[in-house]
Amino acid sequence: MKNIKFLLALSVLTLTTFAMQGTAFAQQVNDPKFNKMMKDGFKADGIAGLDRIDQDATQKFCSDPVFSGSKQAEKMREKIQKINMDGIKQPSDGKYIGDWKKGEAIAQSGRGATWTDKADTPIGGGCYNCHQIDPKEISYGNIGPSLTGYAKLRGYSQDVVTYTWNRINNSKAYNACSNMPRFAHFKLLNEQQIQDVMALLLDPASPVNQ
Amino acid sequence: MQRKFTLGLASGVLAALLTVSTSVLAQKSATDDIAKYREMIADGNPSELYEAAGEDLWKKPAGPKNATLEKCDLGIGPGVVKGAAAQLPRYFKDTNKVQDLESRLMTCMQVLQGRDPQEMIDAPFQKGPKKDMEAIVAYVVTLSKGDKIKVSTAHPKEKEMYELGKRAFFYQGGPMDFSCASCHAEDGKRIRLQDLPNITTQKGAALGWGYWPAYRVSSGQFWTMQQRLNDCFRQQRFPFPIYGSDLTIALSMYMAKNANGGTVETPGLKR
Amino acid sequence: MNQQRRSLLKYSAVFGLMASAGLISVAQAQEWNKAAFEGKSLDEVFKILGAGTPDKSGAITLNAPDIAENGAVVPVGITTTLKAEQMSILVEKNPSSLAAQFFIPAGTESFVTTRIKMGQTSNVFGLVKADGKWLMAVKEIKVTLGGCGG
Amino acid sequence: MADPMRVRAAESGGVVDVKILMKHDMESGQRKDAAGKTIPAWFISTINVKANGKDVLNGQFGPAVSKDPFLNFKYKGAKGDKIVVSWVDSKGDKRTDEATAS
Repeated sequence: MKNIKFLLALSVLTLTTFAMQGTAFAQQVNDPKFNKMMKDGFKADGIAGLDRIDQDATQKFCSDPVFSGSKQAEKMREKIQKINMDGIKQPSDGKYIGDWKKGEAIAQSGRGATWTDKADTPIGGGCYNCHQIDPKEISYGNIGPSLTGYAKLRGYSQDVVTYTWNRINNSKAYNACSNMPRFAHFKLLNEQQIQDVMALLLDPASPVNQ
Repeated sequence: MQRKFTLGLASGVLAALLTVSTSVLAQKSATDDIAKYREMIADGNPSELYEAAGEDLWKKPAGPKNATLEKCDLGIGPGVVKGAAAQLPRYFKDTNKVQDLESRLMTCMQVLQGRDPQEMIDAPFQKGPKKDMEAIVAYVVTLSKGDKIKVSTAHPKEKEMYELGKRAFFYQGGPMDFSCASCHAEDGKRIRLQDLPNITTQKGAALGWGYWPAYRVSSGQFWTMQQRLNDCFRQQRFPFPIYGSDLTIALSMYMAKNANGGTVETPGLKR
Repeated sequence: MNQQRRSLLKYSAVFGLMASAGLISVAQAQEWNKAAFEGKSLDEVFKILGAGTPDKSGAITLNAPDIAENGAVVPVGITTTLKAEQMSILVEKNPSSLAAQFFIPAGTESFVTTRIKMGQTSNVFGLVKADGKWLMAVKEIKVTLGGCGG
Repeated sequence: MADPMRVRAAESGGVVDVKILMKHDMESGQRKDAAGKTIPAWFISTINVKANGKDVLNGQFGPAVSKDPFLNFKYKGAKGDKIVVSWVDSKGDKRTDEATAS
């Protein structure tokens, strides 16, 4: 959760910018009643501490979809995307592609990081919650786009590889209010796990590309 | 580089569209099959087992005052249960608060029976005093089945609660950046094979609010709205929402008001 | 001699008496078929029930969904145009195959529906004994992962 | 003591349609508790249904029958039939409930 604190500090910075821009926020005006309701509404349980409701700049911005999607918020969107892009690290060992079979297992699991989980419970990618991936899996969600045939359709170029790496690491680098979790930023998946998920999408042998 | 990449992607788009159309067909039949499954289990909703127990608990003297809940005012007069749940949450003069069904029942248990609400708040779901609460909720909501959802925001406190709930609905947090809106603010979305009602619309809100509380087949438990919200927050990776807190009531107010005009189908039967 | 066997015999005698006195029903006297319910495979259960190798029959219908949204509750019904004496539901890939067994007295229709648990996608069998013959119907039911925590 | 069942019986054309919901955990013996210990199996094992004192169905359940079991069957009968449903579980707990065919 160190990251949250770091981004919190950032959010103070950006908030100042907000104020200077003088934009009207439909919902994001500071409302002591709302703040109190949120503060009194939760209690810490296990690994789910109260710091989880402290918002970073991205979360704060995206909690007002009317504003964040508006024309006047364009600059702010770009700024949020840049903050997120700047935090992305390329693989330390230079390896982008891991084991697609392990990637499939990560994509299947939607577990981890809840107050009923332990700190060492492996966190799943939960990819099938929102995406179609291996065409054999019929139980898939549609909040995100279908990823079936991912590399077959897009190719295996380094551009595609880097873009995919970045997107899994921190989707908000491309779309400030993407619904996709920031897997590396919040340490939901480690580097090796992300390499495995990459393989599921980009290994020619993966069922995704058959 | 960004631009070149976009161009590169475009060539794949047409091919992608083609695959999508075939997979949509497969998906359609899967959702049809799921609909058939739901239809098959709809007959024989185990919620009935809870309703019967709840009716007994409503009429049975309990607590330090050894009184029943039969004089409990759920908003349309002391002792009137029929139709009451369809109009909740609402503002109550005696507590000067907007209350949902469960927080109101806690007030009745405290005032009429002398029970300590904190015990209810602290109890885990499905156990001890909460088990009684769940049965009573099943009994109360069944007596609004078929009624039109009719929630008022005429009182300033009701209006305020609605606005607070709306803001909470869009509030992102936690290590996955989720808010209620991440899953429930667009039409036609699913997680895995589960349809996600768009709660920002009347139709979607009625599908969500109108079918909870419900018996959940995956856990084999009857879930009240408070437990439904609790598990949403768990999956959102938020901290634990406090039972009966204003936060939970505000969210219920937002959903219920949006659902106005829909039909109460509770107790529902859910995955 | 085998102590367990002796006491079992004694129990049967008591149950037999109670049954003839109308105190308990035939099925209750016919104690719960432990061996059959603990049978690990279809063949094992068929053998214990004395069903041999049942033939598939078009006269039996298995009413069940193609996909179950949750393996914890899978509705399964058996109907047959034959005059059934017994109807059983078996799940090939469950840890124990036999899920439920019904004895159908004269005057009761050859129709029963219940709900079962399935650990995974599997063939489900409706086994019927009619006119002393064992027949069956089979259907694959897909069990899907549901919800965001799956 | 075990919780009551819900028994519904509706006659139509000389056939009584009986629907039964039983309150029971039907513990499969496959589940583990939070500490990782297997929760022992505990389930309704036999069920008997009588109409006016005569058997209309006998059933045996294994632990693979769902929690809060549901049962639906039909027999030749009439309005006013007195239906008595009894179950016994694997620990010897029992429950009997009645309904009248309508």
